[in-house]
Amino acid sequence: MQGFKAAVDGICNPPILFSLIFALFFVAFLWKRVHWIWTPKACILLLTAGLAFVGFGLTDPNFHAILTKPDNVPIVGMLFLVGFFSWLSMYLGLKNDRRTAANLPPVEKLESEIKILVWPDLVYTEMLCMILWSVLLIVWSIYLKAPIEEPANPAKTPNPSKAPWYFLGLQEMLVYYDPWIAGVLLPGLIIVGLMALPYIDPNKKGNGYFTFAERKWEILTFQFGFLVLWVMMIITGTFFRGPNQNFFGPFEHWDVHKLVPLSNINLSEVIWVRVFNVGLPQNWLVRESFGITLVLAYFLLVPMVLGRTLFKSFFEKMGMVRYQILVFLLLCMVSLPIKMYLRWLFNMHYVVAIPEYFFNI
Amino acid sequence: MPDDPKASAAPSPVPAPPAAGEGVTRRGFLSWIGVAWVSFSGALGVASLSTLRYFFPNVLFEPPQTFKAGFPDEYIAGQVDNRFKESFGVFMVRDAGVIYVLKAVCTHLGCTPNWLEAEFKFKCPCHGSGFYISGINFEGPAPRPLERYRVVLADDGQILVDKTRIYREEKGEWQDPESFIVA
Amino acid sequence: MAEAPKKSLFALLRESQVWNSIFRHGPPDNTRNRSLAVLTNVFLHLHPVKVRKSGLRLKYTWCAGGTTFFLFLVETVTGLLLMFYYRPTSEYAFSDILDLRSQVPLGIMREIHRWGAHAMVIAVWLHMLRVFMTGSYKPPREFNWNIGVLLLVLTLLLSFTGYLLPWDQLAMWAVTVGSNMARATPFLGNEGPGAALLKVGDISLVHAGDDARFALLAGRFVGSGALLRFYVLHCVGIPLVAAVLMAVHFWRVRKDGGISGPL
Amino acid sequence: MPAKNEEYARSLPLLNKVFAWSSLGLLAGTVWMVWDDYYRPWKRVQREFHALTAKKTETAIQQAEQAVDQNALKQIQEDLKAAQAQADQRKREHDALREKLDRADVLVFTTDTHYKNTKSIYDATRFEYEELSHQNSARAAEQQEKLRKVESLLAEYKLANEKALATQAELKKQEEAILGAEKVLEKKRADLFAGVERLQKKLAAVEPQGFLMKSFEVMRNAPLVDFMAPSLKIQQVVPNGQNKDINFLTIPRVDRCQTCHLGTDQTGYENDPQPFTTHPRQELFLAGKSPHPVDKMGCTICHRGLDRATDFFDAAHWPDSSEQQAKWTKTYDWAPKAHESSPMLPKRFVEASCLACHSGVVHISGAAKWNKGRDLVERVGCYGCHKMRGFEGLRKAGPPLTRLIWKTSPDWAAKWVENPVAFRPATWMPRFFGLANNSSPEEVARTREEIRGIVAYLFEKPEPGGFPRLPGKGDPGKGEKLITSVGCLGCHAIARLEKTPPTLRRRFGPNLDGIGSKAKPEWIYAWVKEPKNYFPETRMPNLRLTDQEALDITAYLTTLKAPEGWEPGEAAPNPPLLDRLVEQQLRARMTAEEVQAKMASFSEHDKEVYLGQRMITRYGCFGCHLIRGFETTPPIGTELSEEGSKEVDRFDFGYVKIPETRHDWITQKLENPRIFDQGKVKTSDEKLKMPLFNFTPEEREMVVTVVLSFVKEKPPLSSTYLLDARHKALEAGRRLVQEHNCQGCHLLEGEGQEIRATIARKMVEEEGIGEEDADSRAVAFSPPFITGEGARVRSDWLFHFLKGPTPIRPWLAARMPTFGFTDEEADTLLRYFTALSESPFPFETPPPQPFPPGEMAAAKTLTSKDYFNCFSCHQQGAKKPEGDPSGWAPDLALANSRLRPDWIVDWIKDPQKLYPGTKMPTFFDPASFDTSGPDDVLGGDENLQIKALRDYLLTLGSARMGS
Repeated sequence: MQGFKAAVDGICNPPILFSLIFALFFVAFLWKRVHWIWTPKACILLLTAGLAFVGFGLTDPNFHAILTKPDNVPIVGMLFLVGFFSWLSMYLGLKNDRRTAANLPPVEKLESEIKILVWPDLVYTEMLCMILWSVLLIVWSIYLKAPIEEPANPAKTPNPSKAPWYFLGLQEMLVYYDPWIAGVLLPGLIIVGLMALPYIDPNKKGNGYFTFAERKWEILTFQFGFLVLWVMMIITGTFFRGPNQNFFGPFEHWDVHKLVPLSNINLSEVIWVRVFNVGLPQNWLVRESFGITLVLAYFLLVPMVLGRTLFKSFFEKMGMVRYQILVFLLLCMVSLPIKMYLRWLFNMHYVVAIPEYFFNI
Repeated sequence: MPDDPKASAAPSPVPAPPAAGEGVTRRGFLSWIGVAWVSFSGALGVASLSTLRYFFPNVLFEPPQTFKAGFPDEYIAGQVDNRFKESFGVFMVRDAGVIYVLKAVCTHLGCTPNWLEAEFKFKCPCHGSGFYISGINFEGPAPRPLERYRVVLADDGQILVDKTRIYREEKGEWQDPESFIVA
Repeated sequence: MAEAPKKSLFALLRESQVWNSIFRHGPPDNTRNRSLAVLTNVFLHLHPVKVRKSGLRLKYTWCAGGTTFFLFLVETVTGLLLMFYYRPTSEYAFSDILDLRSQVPLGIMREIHRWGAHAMVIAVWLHMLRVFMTGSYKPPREFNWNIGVLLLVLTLLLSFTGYLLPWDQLAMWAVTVGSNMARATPFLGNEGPGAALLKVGDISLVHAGDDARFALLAGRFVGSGALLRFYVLHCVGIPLVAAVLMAVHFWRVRKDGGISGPL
Repeated sequence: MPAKNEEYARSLPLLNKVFAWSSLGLLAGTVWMVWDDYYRPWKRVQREFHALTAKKTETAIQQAEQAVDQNALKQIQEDLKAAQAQADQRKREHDALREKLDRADVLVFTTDTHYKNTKSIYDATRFEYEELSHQNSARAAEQQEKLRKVESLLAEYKLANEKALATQAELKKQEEAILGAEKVLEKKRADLFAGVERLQKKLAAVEPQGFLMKSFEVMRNAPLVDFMAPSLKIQQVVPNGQNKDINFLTIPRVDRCQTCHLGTDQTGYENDPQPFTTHPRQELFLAGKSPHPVDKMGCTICHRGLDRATDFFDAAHWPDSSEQQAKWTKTYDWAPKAHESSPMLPKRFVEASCLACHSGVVHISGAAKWNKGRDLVERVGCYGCHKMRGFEGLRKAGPPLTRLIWKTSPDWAAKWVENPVAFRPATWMPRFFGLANNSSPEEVARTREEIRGIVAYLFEKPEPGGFPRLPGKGDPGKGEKLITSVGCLGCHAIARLEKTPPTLRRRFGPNLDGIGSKAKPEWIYAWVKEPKNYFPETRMPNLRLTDQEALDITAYLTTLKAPEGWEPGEAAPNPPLLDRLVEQQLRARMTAEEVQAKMASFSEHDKEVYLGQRMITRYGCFGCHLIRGFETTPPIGTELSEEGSKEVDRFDFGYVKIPETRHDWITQKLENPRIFDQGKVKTSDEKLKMPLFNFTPEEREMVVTVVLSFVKEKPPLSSTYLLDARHKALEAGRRLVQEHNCQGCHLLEGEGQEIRATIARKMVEEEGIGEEDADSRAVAFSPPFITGEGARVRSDWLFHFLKGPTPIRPWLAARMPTFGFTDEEADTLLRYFTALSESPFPFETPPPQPFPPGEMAAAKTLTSKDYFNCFSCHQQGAKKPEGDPSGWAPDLALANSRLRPDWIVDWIKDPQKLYPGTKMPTFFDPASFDTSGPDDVLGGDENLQIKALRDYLLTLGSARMGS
C-alpha cells in the first residue's frame, strides 16, 4: 500500500501529472483502438475504479482530510458527474456515428418528428426531477454541515488561502501567469470565446444530436478546454495545492515547511546574460525586445502559417475575420500549456518581463 | 406580425404638409429626432456615470494602512529600528544605502521575530528561524525570507509606508523600485 | 341521494365553482385539455404545448437546464428566508451564521442554500456541456447560447458574492484571493498593466483607493464595506439581472424552436 | 391584419419635438443633479485654505532663498567646475573602467543567480532528506549524499559570488575616485537648497504651477472623476473608543470638522480667521504629544455639535455672542438648528465638556472657569436644593437656625429675609422676595405675612441656653488691628476696609458688614473664641485668641452697623390675610369642615407658626440651614446631575423670548429666576420659587459652565481620566483645602494667598510705601507658600502641626488657626502635600551619622558672624536673635524635627527658587555656583559646605519628634 501511495504521490507533480492528463485526453478521444472505453461496461469499470480509489483514499489520513472538507465534497461529486456525462455524450455520439456510417439517421432523429404533449410527460418528469433533487439536497444538508471557521481576521492569513473552488482554475493559472493574464485576460477570453463560439464554428453538422465524428475538432477543443484546462486545474487547485501554494500528492502530508526549488528566470536574462554575456539593458523596450518579438510572432505569424497549412480549410470556409478570431482564441488557450511546459522544462519565469508597468507575460 | 414590406414605403396618411416646406420639414424631423436621441442618451450617460461614481465613497472607515514614518535621516545606517514594531508591526531598516520596511511576521508560523543587535540578525522566538538584516532566511524552519512593504517618500519628505502592498524576495519583487527607498 | 355517495370527493371538488374558477378546463385526459392545462397556467406556459419526443429523453437533456432553474428557485426561497435572520455587518454577520446553526428554527436552510449553490454551479456546467455536445448552440440558437453564457457567469458571481457572507476566515480569504485578481485589470487595477502610466506628476490616477477592486469591495481590503456590497449584489443585484436573463433564455428556447433536435 | 397599419393616431413630427424637448429637460435635470451633488461649501473653504497656505509658503520661500549662503554657493559651484574638469580629463580612464564594471556586473549577476538557485535547490533537498530520514526510508542515505553534493556546490557558488562582488566593489571604488568629488559637491549644493525645495514642493501641492498642472488641478476635482485623486477631500477622524450615545446605542464618533478647520493642528495660522485658526494651547489639545491628541479625541467630544456634518449649518455651530450671531447670520445664513440634541457649545462654555472624562474631581487643571464655577456652586450651596452628582455629603451651606435667639432678634431676621442684599450687599444669602413674580402690592402683603410666619417658626421654642455676659470691655481700635493682622481677612471681607471687590476666596466666610446690627455682642465674643460651640460643623477655625483679644475684636465688630436707613422690624400683623393664607394651606390638605375645626383650635401665634412651617417647606430654607423639624426633609429643587444633557424641549421657556438653548435658559434662570412665570396664571403655591443669587455676569457664566458639565453620557473607561493613587490623594486633599479655604492665606498650586493683598494694603497705608514695593514686601509677611510643603517638612512634624499649630515664623502677625482636624483629615492633607511634591510618605531616611570629621567645625565657622551670620536672624531654641521680631527667622532648633534633610540642601542652595520673595539671603549665587562659597572652608567646595551646614542644623535642638 505504501508503495502504491508513494507511486501516486510520485506521479502527482505538475509536469508528470499534466503531461499524463494531456496524453490520456488525446488518446481517449483520438485513438480508435481504445474507444472501448466509451462503452457502458468500461463506464461501470471506470466508475468502480474511481469510487474504489476514493474509498481507498478515505483510509489515508491526509487524503481523507482533503476529501471530506465540506466544500470539497461537491467537487468530488462534480468529478464523477463530469466524468460520467463526458462519457455519456461520447457514448451516445459514437453510437450515432456508427449509425451515420451505416447510413442511418441519428437516434434522436427517430423521435424528433414525434411531438408529445407536455402535459403530463414533461411536466411530470420535471416534477420528479425537482422532488429527487429536493431529497438529495435535504439528505446532503443533514449529513454535511456547511463550513464555518473562525471569525474573519484580516490580520491572519490562512496558509494556504484559496479562492472559492470554482475559481481555483484561475488561481492555478496564477502559478504560470501574472494575475492580469490569469485572473483578467484569460477568464475574459473564456467568456468571449464561449460567446463567440456559435459564430466562429464553421461546422454546420451535428446540430441537435450527439456525435463525435462530425464535430471532432470542436469537441476536442472544447473538452480540452473544459476537462483539462478548467476541471483538471480545479482538481489541482483543490486537492494538490497545500501550504505556500506548494504542490502535494494526495497522500502527502501538507507540511508547511515543504520547499521546492525556485530557480525561475526571465527570457531577457537568459538572452542577455547567459547567451550574450552582457548586462541587462537599462531600457525596458530593448531589454524585452526578444520576448516581445516572440509574443508578437506567436500571435501574428502563427495564424498566417496555420492558415496556409493545417487550418487551410477553416481559413477558406470562414473568411479572414472569423478565422483570425478563432485562431487568436485557440492560441490564447494553447498559450497556457505552452507556458506550463516552458516553466517545467526551462524554468521560464516571464517571456516578457516589464515589472515597471506590471506587464509580465 | 407579418409586416408588409411595401407598407413602410407607402406615403403617410397624415395629411402631407405643404409641398414648399417639405424639404424643411424633413430636415426638421431629422434634427428634432436627432436632438431628442442625443440629449436622451446624454442624460442616460450622465446618470450612468454618476451611478458609477456612486460606487466610490468619499471617505473610508478603514484603519490606516499607510503611515508616515519620519524623515530618512532619523534612521541610522546599518541599524534596525523598532519604533513601529508595536504599533504597525514593521521593522524599519536602513542598510547598504537603502531604507526598507520588513513585515515583522515570521514566514514560518507567523510569530514576531526580534532583532538581535549583538548577533546582527533577526531571530524568531518561537522556533528559532533566523534572518539576515536584509530579511533573507538563513537558519531555522522559516521557508522564505521576511516580506517587505511598499515604501515611498511623501511630498513633505517623510517616509510613507504602505502596508497594502507586499514584496516577496522569492518572487524577485525586491527589485521593485517601490520596495525600498534610496537614502 | 342514492347516486351522490358514489361520486368521489375529488369529483365533487372538480365540479365546485371554486375549482372551475381556477382551472378553466376539464380533466387533462384528452388532447384539448392537456394543451389547455399548459396554456392556461402561467407557470407551465413557459413550456410549449408539444415537444419533440427526442427532447423528452433524459438521455438527451440530462435535465441539466431544468435542474439549474430548480436550484435557482431553491436558492431564492432559502435565501429569502435566511435574510430574515442575517445582518450583513461585520459585527453581526458571523454570529448570525452561528445562530442559524445553534438556535434558528430550520437553520438547516443554510446548508440547503450552500449545497444548492454548489449543485447549481455544477448543474450549469453540465447544462453547458450537454448543449455543446449536442451542437445546440448552432443556428438558430446562437443568441440564446450567449444568454446562457452570461447566466453561467452570473451563477458564478452569485456564488462568489454569497461566499463572503458567513464572514469567517474561509469567506474573507477566499474573497480576498478571488478579488485580488481585479487588482490586475489592465488600466483599471492598481497593479494592472498600464496603471503606472496613468500618473500626473507624483499623483497616481489609479491606486488602491479607486481601482476596479476598490469599486467591488468599497475599500482597500475586504471589510465591512465589501460585506454590505456583496450582500446587496448577492441578494438583489445579480438575482434581478439573472431573473431577467432567464426569462429571455426560456422565451428564446421556445421562440428558437423548442428543445433542440436534429433538423 | 389588414394593411392599414400605416395609420398613426398622433403626428410623429410633433411627438419627435416633444421627445426632443423632454429629453433636453431630462439632460438638464441630470446635469443639474450632478452639479448640485458636486458643489459643496467645504470645497470652497478648502480652496481658500490652499490659497492662504500658498501665500504663506511663498513668503517662506522668499525668506529661505534669502537665507541661502551665497558665498558658500559660489564656492561650491567653483569647486564643482574644477571637479568636472578633472573628471573630463580622466574620461578615457573612466570609460575603460566602466567597461570593466559592466563585465563585473554581469559576473555578479550570474554568480548570484547560480548561488540563489542552488540555495533553493539545497533547501528543497534538505527538506526531502529530512522527510526521508524521518520515515526511515532506504533512500535517505542516497538523499544525504545528494544534499552533500549540493552543499559543496553551494559553497563554490558562494565563493564565486563573493569574489565577483569584491571585484565589483573594487571597481566601484575606482570609479568613485574619479566621480566622487563631483557627487559630493552636488550633494552639498542640493543640501543648500533642501529647505527651499521642500517649501516649493509644498507650494506645488497647494497651488500647482504651470498651465498643465493647473488644468490637472481642475480636472482632478471635476465632477464624476473626483474619486481618483482629488486634492479637495473630506478630512475625518474616527477617534477610537470615543463613541457617541444615540438613545440606546453607542455608535462611533466621526469628526469631520477638519474638513474646513484645516489649520487647527498646524502652527502658523494663529492669527488667521476661522475656520483656519490654529487651535490654542497645542500643548494641551490636538498635538500628538498632548493629553488630547486630535486623532484619539476628535473635536466634538469637547465642542459637541453634529460630528458627521460637512456644512456650517448642519454642524450646529453656536454663536458665542450676539455680534458673532449677527455676523454668522450674514455670512453663513446661520439660524438656530432645530432637531439637534447636541448643538455645539458656545466657546465660553466649552469647559463644560471636561467633567465627562475628568469625572469625580473638584479641580481640573487648565479649566479655570469650570474650577471657579465649581467653587462658587459649592459656596452658595446650590446642592442644598438641587441634587448634583459630586456634591453629596456636604454640610449645609448656611448656618444652623436652631438657636437663632442666642444670636439675633426676630426683627432683624424678618427684615433680613425680605431682602438680604439691602442689609449686606455682598452676602451669599439669595433673595426670595420682591422678585419678578412677587412684587405687586398684594404679593408684597402676602409675602410679608409669610415672612412673619417664617420668623415666628424660627424663633418658636428656642434651644435652651445662651451666652454669658461679656467678661470685660474691648478696644475697637485694637480690635481693628487684630482683625487686619491676625488672618481674619483671609476669609472675610469688610466693606469699610476694602478698596476693590474682594476675591472669591476672601468671600469664603460671610461678609462682616453690619454684623454689629445683626448679632449680639455676647454671641460675637463666644463665636470668635470658639466657633464650634455654636455651630459644630462650621468651617470657621479657632484662632486661639486671648480673652482680651476677643473682647477687642468684639468691640470692633459691634461698630460695624447696618447701612444707613436700614432698620430692623417686622411688618405689622394682618390677621385677615393670615387667616386666609392659613386656610388656603389647610384647605389643600383637608376638607372644609376640618379646616374650620382646625382654625378654631389655632391661636393667632399658632397660625403664624403653622404658616411659617408651610413656607419653609415651600421655599426650602432647610436646604441651606439646619432648621428644627426639617432635619431630614429632602431637597426641593430639580436634580441637576444630568442637566447638561436635558433635552431643550423639557425646559419651559414660557413667554420669554430668548434663544431656545440650554445655556440661555440656565443663564436667564440665574439672572431672573422667576421670569418664566411671566404672563402665566398661577396660584401663590404654584409660582416659581428659586431665589435670586447675587452673582456677577462672569460668575453666572461660571455657574452655567458647571451646570452644563453635568451630562448623562458616560465616556468609555478607556477615555476616562482615571485617578492613580497619587491623583486620588491630590483629589482628596484638594477637597479639604477647598473646604477650609487654605488658599485664602496660603499660596498653593499656584493659586491663593489672597490675604497678601490686604497685608500689602496695610503696608501702603501704614508705612507709606509704593504699592508694588508693598506687594513684594508683603510676600515675606504673609502666610507661607505651601505648594512644596511635602518636600520641605517631615510628615510626622506636619501631622502634629496640623493638629495643633505652633508658631514657626515669629515675624508673622497672621496665625495658623486650629482647624480641629480629625486624624483622618490631617492624614489626608499629609498625603496630599507629599503627593503634590512627589516626596516619600510617610517615612524618610535621616542622613547617616556620624558626620565626617571636621564637618561640624566647618559648619560652625560658616554660621558664625564672619561668614553667613545665621543666628542674627534665626532663633535657636531659647536663644533669640537681636533686633525687632519682624526681622526674625524660624527657629533652627526645630530644623531637626521639622525639615527634610534634602530640602535643607536645596533651600540653602537657592532660596529664591523655592520661595520667590523670601527674606532668606542667597549665599550661593546660582549663576556662579562653583565660586560662590567662601574659599577657606572645606577646600572651597560649595557642595560640601552646604552639606556641612545641613548636617550641623540637624544636630541643633532636641531629638526628633516621634523618634
